[in-house]
Amino acid sequence: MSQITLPWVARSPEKLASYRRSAIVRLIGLGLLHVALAFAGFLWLEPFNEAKLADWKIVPVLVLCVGAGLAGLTLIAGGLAVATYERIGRILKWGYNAFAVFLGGVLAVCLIVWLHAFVFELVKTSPSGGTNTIPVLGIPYSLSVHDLYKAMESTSPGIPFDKNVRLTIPPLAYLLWPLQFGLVRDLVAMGGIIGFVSIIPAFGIWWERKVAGRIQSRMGPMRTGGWHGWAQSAADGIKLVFKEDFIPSGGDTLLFKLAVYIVFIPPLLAFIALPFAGAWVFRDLDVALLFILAMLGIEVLGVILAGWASNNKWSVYGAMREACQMVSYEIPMGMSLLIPVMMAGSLQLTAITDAQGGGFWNWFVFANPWCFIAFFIYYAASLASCKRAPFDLPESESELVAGFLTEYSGMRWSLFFFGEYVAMFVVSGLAVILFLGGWKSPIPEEWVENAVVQMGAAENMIGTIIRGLFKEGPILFILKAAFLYYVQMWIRWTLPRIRIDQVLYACVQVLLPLTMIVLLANTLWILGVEHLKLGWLVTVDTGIRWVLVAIGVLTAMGMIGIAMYGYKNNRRLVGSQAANQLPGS
Amino acid sequence: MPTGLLILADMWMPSADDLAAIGPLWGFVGTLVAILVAALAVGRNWRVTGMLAALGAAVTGWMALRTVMSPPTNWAGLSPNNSPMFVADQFSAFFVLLVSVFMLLVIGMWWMGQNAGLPERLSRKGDSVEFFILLIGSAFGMSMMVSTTNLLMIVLAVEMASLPSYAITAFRKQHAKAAEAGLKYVLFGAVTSAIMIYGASLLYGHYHTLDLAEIGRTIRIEGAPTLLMGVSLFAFMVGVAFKVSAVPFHFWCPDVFEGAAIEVTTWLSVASKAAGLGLMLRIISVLTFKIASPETLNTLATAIAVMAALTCTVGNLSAFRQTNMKRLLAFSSIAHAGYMLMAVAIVWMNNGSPTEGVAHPAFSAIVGYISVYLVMNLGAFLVVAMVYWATGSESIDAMNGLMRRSPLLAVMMVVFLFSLVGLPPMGGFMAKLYLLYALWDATWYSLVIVAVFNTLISLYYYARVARAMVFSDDGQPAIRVPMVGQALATVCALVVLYTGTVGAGTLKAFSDDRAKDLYAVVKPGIAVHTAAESARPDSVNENGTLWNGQNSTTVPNNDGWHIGLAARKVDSDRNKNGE
Amino acid sequence: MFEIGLNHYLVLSALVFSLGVLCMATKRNAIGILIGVELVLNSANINLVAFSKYSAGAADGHIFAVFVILLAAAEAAIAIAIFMNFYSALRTIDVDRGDELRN
Amino acid sequence: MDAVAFYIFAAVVLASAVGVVVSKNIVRTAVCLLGTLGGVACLYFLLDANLLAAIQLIVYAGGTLILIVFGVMLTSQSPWVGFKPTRGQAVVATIVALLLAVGIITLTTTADWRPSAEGPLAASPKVADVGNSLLTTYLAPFEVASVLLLVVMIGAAYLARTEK
Amino acid sequence: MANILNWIIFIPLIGAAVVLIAPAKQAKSIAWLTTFLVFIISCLTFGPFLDGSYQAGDYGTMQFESKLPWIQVGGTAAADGSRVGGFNINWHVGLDGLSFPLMILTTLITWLSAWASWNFEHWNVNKGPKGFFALFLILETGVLGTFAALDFFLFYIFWEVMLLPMYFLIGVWGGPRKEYAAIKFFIYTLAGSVLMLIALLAMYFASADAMGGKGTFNLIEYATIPAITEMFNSPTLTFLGWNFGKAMFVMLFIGFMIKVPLFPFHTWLPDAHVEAPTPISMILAGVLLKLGAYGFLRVCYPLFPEAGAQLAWLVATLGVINIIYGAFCCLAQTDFKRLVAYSSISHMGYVVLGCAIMTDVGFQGAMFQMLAHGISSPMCFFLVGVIYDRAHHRDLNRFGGLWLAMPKYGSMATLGFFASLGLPALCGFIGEIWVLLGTFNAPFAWAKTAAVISAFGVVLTAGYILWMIQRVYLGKLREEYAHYPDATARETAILFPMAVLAIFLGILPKYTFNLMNGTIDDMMVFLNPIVTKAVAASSIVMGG
Repeated sequence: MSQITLPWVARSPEKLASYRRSAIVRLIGLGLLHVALAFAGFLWLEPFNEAKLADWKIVPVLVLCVGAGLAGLTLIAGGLAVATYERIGRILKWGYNAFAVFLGGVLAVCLIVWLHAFVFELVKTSPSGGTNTIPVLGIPYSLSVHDLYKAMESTSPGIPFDKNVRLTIPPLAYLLWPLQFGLVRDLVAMGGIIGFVSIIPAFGIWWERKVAGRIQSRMGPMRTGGWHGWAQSAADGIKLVFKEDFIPSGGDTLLFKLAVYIVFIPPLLAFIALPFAGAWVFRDLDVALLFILAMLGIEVLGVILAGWASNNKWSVYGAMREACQMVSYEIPMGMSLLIPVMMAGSLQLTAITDAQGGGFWNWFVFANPWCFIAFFIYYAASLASCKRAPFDLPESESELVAGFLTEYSGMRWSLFFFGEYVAMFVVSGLAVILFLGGWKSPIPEEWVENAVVQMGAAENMIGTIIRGLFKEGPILFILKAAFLYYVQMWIRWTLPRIRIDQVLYACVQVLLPLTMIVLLANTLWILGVEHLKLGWLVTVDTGIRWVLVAIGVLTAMGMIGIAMYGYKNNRRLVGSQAANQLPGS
Repeated sequence: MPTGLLILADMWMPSADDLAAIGPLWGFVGTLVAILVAALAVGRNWRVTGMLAALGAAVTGWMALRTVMSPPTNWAGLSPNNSPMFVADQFSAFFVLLVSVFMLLVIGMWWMGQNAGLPERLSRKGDSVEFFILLIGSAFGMSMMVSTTNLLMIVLAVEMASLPSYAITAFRKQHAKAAEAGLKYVLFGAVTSAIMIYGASLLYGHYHTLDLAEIGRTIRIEGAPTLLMGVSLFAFMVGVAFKVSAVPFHFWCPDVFEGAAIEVTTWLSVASKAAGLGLMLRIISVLTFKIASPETLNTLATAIAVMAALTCTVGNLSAFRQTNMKRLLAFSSIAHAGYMLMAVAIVWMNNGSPTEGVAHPAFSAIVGYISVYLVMNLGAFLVVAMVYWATGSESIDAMNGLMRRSPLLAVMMVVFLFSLVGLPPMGGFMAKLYLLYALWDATWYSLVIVAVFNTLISLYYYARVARAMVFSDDGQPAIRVPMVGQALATVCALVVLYTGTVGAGTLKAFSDDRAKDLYAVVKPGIAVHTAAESARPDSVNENGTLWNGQNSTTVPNNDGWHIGLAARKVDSDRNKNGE
Repeated sequence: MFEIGLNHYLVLSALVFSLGVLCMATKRNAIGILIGVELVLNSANINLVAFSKYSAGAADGHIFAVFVILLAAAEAAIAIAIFMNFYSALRTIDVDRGDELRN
Repeated sequence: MDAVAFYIFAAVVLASAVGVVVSKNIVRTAVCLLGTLGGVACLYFLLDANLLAAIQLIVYAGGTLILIVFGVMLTSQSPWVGFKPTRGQAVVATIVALLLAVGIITLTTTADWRPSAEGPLAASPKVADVGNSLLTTYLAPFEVASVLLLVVMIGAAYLARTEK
Repeated sequence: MANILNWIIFIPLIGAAVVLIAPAKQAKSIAWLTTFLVFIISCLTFGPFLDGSYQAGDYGTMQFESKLPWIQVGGTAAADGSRVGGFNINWHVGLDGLSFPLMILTTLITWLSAWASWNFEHWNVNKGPKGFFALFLILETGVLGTFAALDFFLFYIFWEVMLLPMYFLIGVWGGPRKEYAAIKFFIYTLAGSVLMLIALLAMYFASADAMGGKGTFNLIEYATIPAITEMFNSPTLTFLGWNFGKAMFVMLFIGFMIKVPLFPFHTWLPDAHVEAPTPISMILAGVLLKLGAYGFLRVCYPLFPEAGAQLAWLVATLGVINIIYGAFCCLAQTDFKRLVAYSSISHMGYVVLGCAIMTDVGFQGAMFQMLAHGISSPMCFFLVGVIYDRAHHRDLNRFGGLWLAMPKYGSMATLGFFASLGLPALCGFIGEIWVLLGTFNAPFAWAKTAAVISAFGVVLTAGYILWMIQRVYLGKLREEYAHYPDATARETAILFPMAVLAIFLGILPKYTFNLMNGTIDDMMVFLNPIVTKAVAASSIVMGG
């Protein structure tokens, strides 16, 4: 951390120390002030008093008690962090084994699952009170704070929540009350999505560098931050924010600026329709698949504009290549996605996932040979549409400097990467949902349910966690997506880049006919198996499915085996030996 | 595993009879596929492609001819609901026949052009695959234009006819004029089709259906369409007016005709207009059938009549200054479209009470006119083409002294030109006479006078061509013309002369026979579905009282084309359950 | 005002239509005209969908709109190809410069 | 809520449509068109036409528009592909367009559109309805459209191919 | 086609085909043979006309009538095979007193002009004779068909068929301004026929109304079936706001008067004559101009007598203007051929005047004048052609004393021009005097005035003809013309029949009148009462 130099940080350690001291004092002081304010609010408004719950108190309670309290606590925590950041770094360093951090993350997500489920179930099932209106705005609402409190007290059915624990914190009612408005719920969900989406590229870039390092027998980022360069992305981010924003003359300035957003916003918007789990979706669109494809498609425009507006030959070439490539690959991509759609009979991603429950042998990728092929076609096409290697022509450094990115720098440049990494996650997630059972567990759900019941944890939080981990839920989804994300990196650092004519040849002359054949064959196959019920075909179908499942299992086992071998013999690898000689390792 | 496909498998499917009913259209699609497959199988062989296309056109024409020659049948369907997508009757079969016969002739012309070896010919021989795909595609679109009453299908058909036409216009890639022609064509086409679609959207808003017959029924019940609906209807017709190059949507026509290769120009000059007129007639006949008070749509009829008069006059007057033969013939074709549009206007007027079994005079006039126009225009273009292939020039000066250089061509050209003027004893006169007769019958004397005086002024520029060929000889060398071309031109000229003299009655009888069927598609009396299960009538339309079936074998109060479709109730019920 | 109905959409569509017409009328660039056409097509589509929801109440409008989008794409493909031809022939796509065919 | 959304999206549509008309650079025109297309797609969502919205985005914004931008870039030597209607033309065109707008608005808003008996929302079709219609009632246009696309594809490919 | 009349009409067409097939050298002989054959065959039809057996006392009695269904479609079939609500167009030809003399004239003049074109090579070397003679023969078919047609539609078709051959004959083989002349001729004539076309449709529809949907184009039925005549002459029926009969009469009249040609529309004629080659001028003057007047007699007056009577003043005025104006124009000419052309205009004025008064004398005079002019004017044109062949110019002022150089030719010329002048005992005199007498005695108030003014035309005619003869044939022989050979045998042979006829018609007009009187009398049966009524009505108006 000490390597970071911020512009306003004085060169001398003395000044740095004085800045730090004054920051600590101000933060903690301000925090205490807020806490005091919150306390005064508590005293005045008496939100704990069950009998004195009132709708009119909502805003003051939220602002004074909850808002001020949380702000105060945050400020104080910030002050403490500034005071003890070296110690925190040491603590993080202590967690040499990533597993602990990972487990903590998983537990946190499980908790979020639980909270999420609780709140939304509550709002959904709460009894409707009288029709009230918010005084000034005149917006009608049905649930008063008191109703909410009563509902929470009696604990709504269907929520995995220990009945014996009485809710004695009435402010929670104030806190939850706004959630009855769709807009508020949307805003909260959007906050969640934006938070998640911002984590993806930060994590992804770091991970990519690590993967690249490992594959190329080096360590990857090791310096910034303590443990394996965990702060590298943050440091890069800060660096990029403060880098000079260079805009080429002669280009179209407005479009130069706009292009970034056209590249970066659509992948974000894809999360509107991308479900993380059954209820974990911002809008469960009935055309979710198409919507996501559309969002991935619009990105091209931004790239073209970026190239155009840069007023640079390399940029235009890169943009043109990109456009050709992405537009062409959209076709095999879309067509291969039709196969799971055909299997499930819906464009709704939740419905498609629901059709794949009950064990990994029910995943569409194993459903029949055509689906199996379609999965790989999709995956290849999605690589191209994310302009990942081996299809990273648009930014091939050796020919085009950096393609359409050549003239970009600083924050704009980073936003392109932001968009790219988000898109990578989106296509991986789509693959998971359509082919790999989405958020469904590889093992049948009854098994998990039975196990939970036998453990006697059916009604408590342990059960919730077990279900979230092994039955279904966003964690499974994110894990699967992360695996495919990882495979993308793996491919990138393994395969060489191909030429543009080869790219287009591969699409138009190989993938496209193949997809068509697969589409047709799959149609006939399903027709034969499901509709006409041809005996021989059903037999063949069952046989092939087991073969495919076996292939899947063997692949998974092989990968795990290789990983274990590598982990065990990491010291024997050349890379590690090289790494040991690096400074700071 | 509940799969989507299972639901599909249980869905309604068109029956084999349904598919057979639109046979000629399959002819075109089949040819398209055959050419593609042949291109894959034997490579880019222009002879194979040309033969296949000719074969396809012939087969299509034969299928259409079978319908034309069979006793009047009427079929409308290819949809499980009461919204037929295709209509197959004498009317459509006639136009399909027209298009396919013309295509056959144009293929002959193309063949000669390929052999002519001119450097600026249509395309390299290897590109014939693309050329024919586009040509047949536009033919398919044109056939569809006359085979449907559904707004969506009409829009699709117009586009299907237009888009390949744009492409074949710009087909000569090395040719700047062709590119410019294509540009203008596509721009005008796009603008008019957009306006057409906007009009269609408003029509849909008011009538809640895309089926023109249904709209016609509503108009019959509700009476006059409102101003907005009139405007929408007119906006919808704009796209069609573009196809027939009616003023003021004609600006593309001369440029496109000049820029496109001569085979393409020939093709567009007749086929596109024929299809446009067919569509216009179809729309009008379906919308105005048995309207209680014919005056309700008079404003629109007047608009069309004014458009027709303008088209005619502008076309003829603009032709005066032209020095390029193709351009001259383009304006001539605009003028001829104007004559035919006049008859369209009176179809609109004369909707009061179509008599059973008697040909509609206006429609009969159009059929006669367009049949003759096809032959004489092809002939004229053929001669221009042969001169072009021999000299490389399309200007009127290239015709100088043709009487000496190639007497046969010159004589044929004179026949075609004066047939285009409308002089007896050429077929053009008979066609025009029947047209004037129809106009008179509808008591639109002003149109008669406009038509007649246009004939007079058109004489001048046609005579100019004749003058160039016969009077002004600037000593250009004699030209060699292919035997096939001479034969084709002679045949065309003989047909023109035949229809103008001995065969005039035959022409009229032929037109009348075709014209009997104009209202068949909206008349339940003779509407019979070809499907075998059509005997189970169980969907009785509430508006059935509008037409008391004259034919005792059909069920009264039964609304025409729904007879056969209702039999599929089971299917559509299952369909509903499947949702 | 806060109750959105058919008329709101119709007004919007009419405005877009007029802007499309204006665009077609004022642009001298062939692609500009094509873009004007796209505006008009979009206004038609707004109409269709709004009618489908508020007055007609069937899938017809949606289907029509789907086909309109398709046609727009097809038209644009052909048009752009022709423009490129024109450009390679004349080095411009200014429609006023295409006056070789004027008489 | 819907009203607010409508006004926002309508404003986006109109603003970008105005941008399409007034912008002098053809590339910017195309980008403004993206705004219109996106706004219209959002309106489709408001109108419960999800499928259409998705198609609008995927085909129109993701396909047609890119084609147009492609065309713009391939047909311009200089980065400024400008246009200059004379002031008079522009004024006349604007007046005509204004009259057109006023006319259409007057006509459409005063017209009787005969709302369907079931009420507005009851009948808005779902994706499955649209899909079913496409394969039953509108099977014919569907197939015709496929032929159309085939032909157009061949034609466009031929025209765009460079002469060897 | 068993009918002799059909053969007469179509033999030239067959001849045209033979000309096209045969070698170019034989073209002129074939044409000569064909036209001669037609002339001979047409002479065979004299039979009923000579003995007067064609006069049945009923207008519309036809000889050599031939009627075949042609376009009988549309509508529903009636018991007799005609169509109700559709088209009833027949191949219907026949001869009566109006058409027969003109047909004989046609075959004769055509034959003579075919012969006259034997020196084809002489006046245009480069352009093949095949086309010329083929067009020539097609032209003859057109003219004969028009004279013979009894179906108005057929009449119209043949009328138009004449157009194209004439256009090309003038345009290809004409003089320096041939193209201008040809297109002018074409457009004028087509403008007339366009009006005729409108009238044709209108009459068809009116007849259909009168006959309960069974329309007809039959010119005889138009004039004789009471239902149709009532409809045609009904005072209430209107066409575009005008009285139907009047409107039709005017339209048809304009159509025909362009061909005659009458005053405002006469300008094509001098141009056409000047530019056309000699034989074509002969046909044009001798035959084609008669078609217009024949149209008056065949179509206008029998069909719309009331309108004719009401508009008689107008027609007569035009006729008088033609006579005087044409004559004055002649006085101003220096071009020999132009002079003859204007003299044709002047002479045709008598025909129109004769028609206008609608009396038997007037009609007879008009018919006779047509025949007389049909003989004298081709003769004049040929005479001009003969000298033009030698001199290659036609400037009257540059000639002189040709009689001395070419005595045979000079005599013939004097005879021809005197016939044209209207010298008593030659054909022109009878026609003119008949018309003038008829006009003088006509029941109209203005008739005497018209007759007196027209009589001045005779004086003027004498003036310009004599002046011309003096300038060209008399006086001192100029050096350059001294060596000119006299008329050749062929030229003499061509001039001889015309000279004989000119004398024959002048001396024994009775035989000629006999050919036509019967039909004209039949026509007068229904024309006279109408004229009387119209005159009475107009005199009441005038009196009041």
